[in-house]
Amino acid sequence: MELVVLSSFLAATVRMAAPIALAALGETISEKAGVSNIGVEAIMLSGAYFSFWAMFQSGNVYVAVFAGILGGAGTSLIHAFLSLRCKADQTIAGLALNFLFLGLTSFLFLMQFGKTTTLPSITVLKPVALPLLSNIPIIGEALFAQDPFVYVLYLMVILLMVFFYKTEWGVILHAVGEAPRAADTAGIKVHAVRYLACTANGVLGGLGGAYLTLVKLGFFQENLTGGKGYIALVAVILGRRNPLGVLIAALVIGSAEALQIRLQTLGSTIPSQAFSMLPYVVTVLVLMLSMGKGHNPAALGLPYERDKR
Amino acid sequence: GGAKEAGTSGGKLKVALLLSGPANDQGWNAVAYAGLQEAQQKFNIETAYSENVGIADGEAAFRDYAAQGYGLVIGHGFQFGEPAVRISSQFPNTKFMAIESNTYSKNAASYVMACEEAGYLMGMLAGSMSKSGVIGIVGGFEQPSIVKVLEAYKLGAKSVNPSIKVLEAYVSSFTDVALGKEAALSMADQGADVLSHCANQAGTGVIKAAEERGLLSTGDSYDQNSIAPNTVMASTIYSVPALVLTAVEKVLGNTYEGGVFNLGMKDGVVDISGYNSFEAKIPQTVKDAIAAKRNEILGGSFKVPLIETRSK
Amino acid sequence: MAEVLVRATPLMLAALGVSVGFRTGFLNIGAEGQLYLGAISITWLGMTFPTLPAPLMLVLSLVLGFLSGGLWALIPGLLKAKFGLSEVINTIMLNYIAINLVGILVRTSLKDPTYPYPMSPMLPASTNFLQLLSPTRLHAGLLLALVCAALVYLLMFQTTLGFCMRAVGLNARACQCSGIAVSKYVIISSLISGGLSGLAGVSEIAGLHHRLIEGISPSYGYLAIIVSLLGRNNPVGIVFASLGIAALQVGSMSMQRSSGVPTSIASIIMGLVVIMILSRKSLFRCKEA
Amino acid sequence: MPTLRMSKIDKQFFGKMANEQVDFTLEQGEIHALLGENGAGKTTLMNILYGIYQADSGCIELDGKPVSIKSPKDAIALQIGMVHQHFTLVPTLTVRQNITLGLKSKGYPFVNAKELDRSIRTLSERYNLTVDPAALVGSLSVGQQQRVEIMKVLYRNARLIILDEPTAVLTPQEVESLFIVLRRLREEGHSVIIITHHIDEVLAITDRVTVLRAARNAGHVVTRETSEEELSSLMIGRKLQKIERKPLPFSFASKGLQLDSIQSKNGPLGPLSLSIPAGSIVGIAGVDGNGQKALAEVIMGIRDIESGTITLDGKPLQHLSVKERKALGIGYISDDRLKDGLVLDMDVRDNFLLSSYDKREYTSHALIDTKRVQQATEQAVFLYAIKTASLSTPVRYLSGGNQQKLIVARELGDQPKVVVACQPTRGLDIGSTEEVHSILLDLRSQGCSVLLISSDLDEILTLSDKIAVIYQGTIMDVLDHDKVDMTHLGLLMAGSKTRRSV
Ligand SMILES: Nc1ncnc2c1ncn2[C@@H]1O[C@H](COP(=O)(O)OP(=O)(O)OP(=O)(O)O)[C@@H](O)[C@H]1O
Ligand SMILES: Nc1ncnc2c1ncn2[C@@H]1O[C@H](COP(=O)(O)OP(=O)(O)OP(=O)(O)O)[C@@H](O)[C@H]1O
Ligand SMILES: [Mg+2]
Ligand SMILES: [Mg+2]
Repeated sequence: MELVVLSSFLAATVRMAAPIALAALGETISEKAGVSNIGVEAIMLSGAYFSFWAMFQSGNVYVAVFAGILGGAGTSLIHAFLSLRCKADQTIAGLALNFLFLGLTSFLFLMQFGKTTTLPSITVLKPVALPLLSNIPIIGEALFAQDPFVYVLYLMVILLMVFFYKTEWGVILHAVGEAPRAADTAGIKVHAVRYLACTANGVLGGLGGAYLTLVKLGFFQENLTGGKGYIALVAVILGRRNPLGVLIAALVIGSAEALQIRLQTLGSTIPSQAFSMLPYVVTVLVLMLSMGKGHNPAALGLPYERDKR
Repeated sequence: GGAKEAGTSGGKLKVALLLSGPANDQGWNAVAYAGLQEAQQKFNIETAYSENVGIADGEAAFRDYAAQGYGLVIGHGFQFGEPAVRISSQFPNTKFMAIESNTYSKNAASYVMACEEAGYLMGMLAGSMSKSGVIGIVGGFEQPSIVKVLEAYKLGAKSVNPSIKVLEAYVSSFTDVALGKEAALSMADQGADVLSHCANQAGTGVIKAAEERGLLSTGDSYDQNSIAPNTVMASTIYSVPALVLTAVEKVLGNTYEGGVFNLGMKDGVVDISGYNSFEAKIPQTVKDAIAAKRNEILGGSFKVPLIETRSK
Repeated sequence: MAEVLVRATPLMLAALGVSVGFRTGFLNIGAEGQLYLGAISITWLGMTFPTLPAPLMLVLSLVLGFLSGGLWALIPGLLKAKFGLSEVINTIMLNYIAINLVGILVRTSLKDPTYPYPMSPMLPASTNFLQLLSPTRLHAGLLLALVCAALVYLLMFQTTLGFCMRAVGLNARACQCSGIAVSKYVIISSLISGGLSGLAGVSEIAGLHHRLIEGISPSYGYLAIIVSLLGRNNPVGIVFASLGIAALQVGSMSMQRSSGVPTSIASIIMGLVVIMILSRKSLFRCKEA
Repeated sequence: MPTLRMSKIDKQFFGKMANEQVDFTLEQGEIHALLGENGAGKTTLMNILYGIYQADSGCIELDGKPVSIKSPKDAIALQIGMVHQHFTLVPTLTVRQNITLGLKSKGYPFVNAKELDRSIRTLSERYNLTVDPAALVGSLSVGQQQRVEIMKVLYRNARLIILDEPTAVLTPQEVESLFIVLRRLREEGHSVIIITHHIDEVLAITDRVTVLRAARNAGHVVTRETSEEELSSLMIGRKLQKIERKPLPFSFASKGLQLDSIQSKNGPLGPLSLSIPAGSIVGIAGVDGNGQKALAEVIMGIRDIESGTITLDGKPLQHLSVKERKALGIGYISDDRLKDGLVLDMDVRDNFLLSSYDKREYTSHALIDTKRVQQATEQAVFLYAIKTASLSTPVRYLSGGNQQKLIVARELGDQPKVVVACQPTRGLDIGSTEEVHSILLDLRSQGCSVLLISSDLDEILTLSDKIAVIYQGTIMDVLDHDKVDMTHLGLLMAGSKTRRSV
């Protein structure tokens, strides 16, 4: 019985962490290239809405996932255009997108589905247990009897670890975020790299959003991300922009979330807000424990202009 | 400031509704919106509404509508009581109404729904249908209008099964569906086999969780069977339409006055839905017990205790 | 129109705070939380000492509001200055914590015992700001914000303290080499930054709500970041930017009320306008260069 | 046919001409010097060639064919390589990663570190440029970073190599080995453009010289046919006076600056003792990276010490903050003006104020006295002939040399008691170098203690009363100005204590 509770707690942790981790991985790529997009929330919302819409229309998961990715990438590219082409302040651009997509997705939903008291919904993806792996006691069930998105997440972490630390592309990405001038004079197209990184951010963030509708909920609602985009930003910093670190950070936050819900159901008269703030307190504490200067890419948030000295 | 002249324009009464969330929130706000629609059809009135009106904007919204000549402005939620009263003295010809509040003035009234009456019956249903002896309910915010439902639910469940264990959680959100779902899942993990909610949007997550785990569930605010036809046994019904209709009728008949009005089952404002596809699956004895209790409430021989702060 | 000014008030105060932080390289995303702390402080003051005379109450509530918002921001400020911890994370986290803290307080120690709802009792009239243009909601908070804008301008551009803060924000290493104690100024800046947002909270309670209740800030703290950056972190720019953003919000809300367009339009317009300004500004800049 | 012809190049910034009708030709297999005062437009011209700037008008021909160079990528494709005046390295990457950045080597996109290291080593052996491919660039001394920059260019097979003030940061030995590299390159048929402010270097290595002055061509000579005098008058329009360091006829009462068994905190210094009497210049000679910068930072209080004492006129300093030390009258010129010395996005006036922001003359009741600051800055800009569009121009837009002059003006302008000068003339043209030198000598005659850290041995030998040789964080020996034996000095710098003849 105890083990079942532990296993289900772990599984809940992974479920809570998955969308955050996906979006945070995307943001990691973008920030490594020097583009800081605090509009992750907008990317996720867009991914969530478009994947839901496509699923509702087509009934095909692949189409839906693709639509979510497109939605996320499109959103991220608006940000990329503003910050790279227009040299706009990346923070404002991100915040503006958050406002825009909060309104836009809700507006589109309203136009598409009208005001109904019946909830337009789709069937959610079912968990798929991986043979052998899912039989490992305790963690097997929690980690390897999940939905396909979670496996995509694991795969992404591995791929990104290789990408960042074993390939020339990773070096290029790092150089572009750290010293764009050095990259430029070495013949690297700084803006092209940044656009690609932003696209990747949109793709992963879109997946994170699609996870919410296609796996978790099966429907769309206004502001359905409810701040997860900001939490993803936190996971990026907490994980020190290392894919594995980011995953672990997301899991820590996810576990605090899973824990606070469980603590509440134990029943006590402490106001529920005391539990609700647990994940945030945990985040601050973890950050303090994992002390040591986290290094930001030196050119993070700064537009690159070749002929500016 | 603005036009003090208010009431009817071109003979038509204009009614405005302020919602604290989106109008399609599958709960609290959705039913109010539906009520407005119904009133419009029935009385040939002009209507308007504002979504997502926060605490910071309530007063401005009331003022705006009153200044535009609306005869009745309804704030759907306790937090609108205060601003309504404050504005009401500046627009004596406009009638103000707040739902679930407890303040009033000459032309501002508060209408309170006895939601706990339906909550009690839902508790009875859940308690009777549980095989494991554990049930769970998820609340939105920990505030009186929600707490009273959860507390009544617990009492109802205990009345049919004194040894039942009721898990409860407040997710501090009416909108975080994922959180609602996760809370329900954690209750399921602890053995709960009937999952209920009183959490608007977030509550739909609870129903989805029950559906996914093949458990039973109850709905809230309106008949939510359509969300998960094989999961939702019955729902509480808060007939805001009835409330709105009552108010509009009074305004039209010039009998609208300030005060706090408690409306419950016997006023046709609170009820429970039918059992839909569960009609056959719920034992007759359970249905009978619930119907009997409902009659007692209607007849006034049983009063569901109103508990507005959370008990252990 | 008065409503625009009412709305611009907290935006202006919080954005001034944000700008002081940004100039010093302290990326304060936590104005939202600091605002709530200011609101808590004046509520506590009013409930604990209801009999204080109004002038004293005014001074105390401003001082206390500034301090509580400031101290809330000082936590991430200290953590950044002393241990190099990311203030971005910490301020965002403290926002959520502050909002939950308000939730706890209005249910426990600051709750109105005579009233079942999660809100504080009405505060004594001595805490109230002067109403300016009755019957509009315009209150003296606006004057407070304008005075603060002038003070921030003086501070940042005319005093050595402001000079050092700006220099630290632009090149901390050069400051260290020139004998400017970097961490000291980061800490001072976080305190001032949070303090101004705290005043925004005081002003909302003293000028509008007169009691603590959840949700008094519809994302003012986040909007303040937009305002501050649109105003180029300059007090004069911020005054205008906050009026612009407030007008946009009030305008789209009253548009909804008069012509029934969905509210989502408000945030769509808000986002689009900012994006348009961003892209226009850059076109202009391209020509300049 | 010249291998490169740039003709009638115009380039303006904010309405100010940086290049005006500039012509430049380069022959295949020659080393060509580009000379000019600070701000003359040398870097601008080369940046146009490398695709960093686009000329407003004019054209570029390579081997007789007009080319359009829109970006460094285009330049690299045309086999042009450039080592920039301010390094373009990624400090958080390794030497190998910097050298091979953006190249598609075998196994691309995967990195075959061993293979790359081998080819880097081969190349570095061939040109005698020792670098450790696995070292983090940020941990290297400036001189080592310079080597990495050159390796980067060579690794990309450039046949036209631009070096923007490469010797400014090198020790004499390193300059010598760089020249060996350059001669080697010339033999192999490469063409080299070198920008430098050292006329002796120009005479030693180049074939031809192009001089710019105030954005225009000012002359074009063949090295063999010219002289130091001609070059300097082409550059600055006047003859250069040779600086003479005369012994002071008197001594000062003040004891000056004393360092006693200094040990820096987990750093490269110590134990180190050194005395810099009032009215003297003590030069630190040493191979780059032996703790010179740490020594300066320890005196300033930027770097913490583990043990030891620092005294000024007998008063201990070691517990004082940077600010308190500066208030006692210690001026500091750092060798890294961009990172340590200036706030690039602040204007000239604010940067001038940076280290004296709380001096009483500029403030009243915490308020800055804008007028006085304005006056003082104007005066300094005039006195030190700093070329800037206005006082409210961000210093980012000043040329390197003028940025340096601003720092000198700020740190030395206010009668300091002690001056810690790290590479004070790095990147300065000959005219300005001469000015800085005479300022340092003036300060000395006013009783100031000057610590001069420079990789330019000539500078040290001309200015210093005493020459301290630093090696691995300790002082090997302190030599008198007039008793220096170059061989002995060289040995000390290499860490050998064996005394030969004195
Ligand atoms: N990107 C730029 N923006 C604005 N002004 C510039 C820019 N680049 C150069 N300038 C200006 O053009 C002029 C020439 O500068 P340049 O860097 O070419 O001089 P330089 O001859 O290399 O001087 P130094 O010897 O000091 O390096 C200077 O006045 C400088 O301020
Ligand atoms: N804190 C430290 N811990 C360990 N090694 C250090 C530390 N600081 C510097 N070093 C190393 O000690 C050596 C001397 O450093 P320093 O930068 O002071 O030399 P330098 O001669 O002034 O260099 P340059 O003149 O090129 O700036 C360098 O190799 C440097 O990498
Ligand atoms: Mg130059
Ligand atoms: Mg050195």
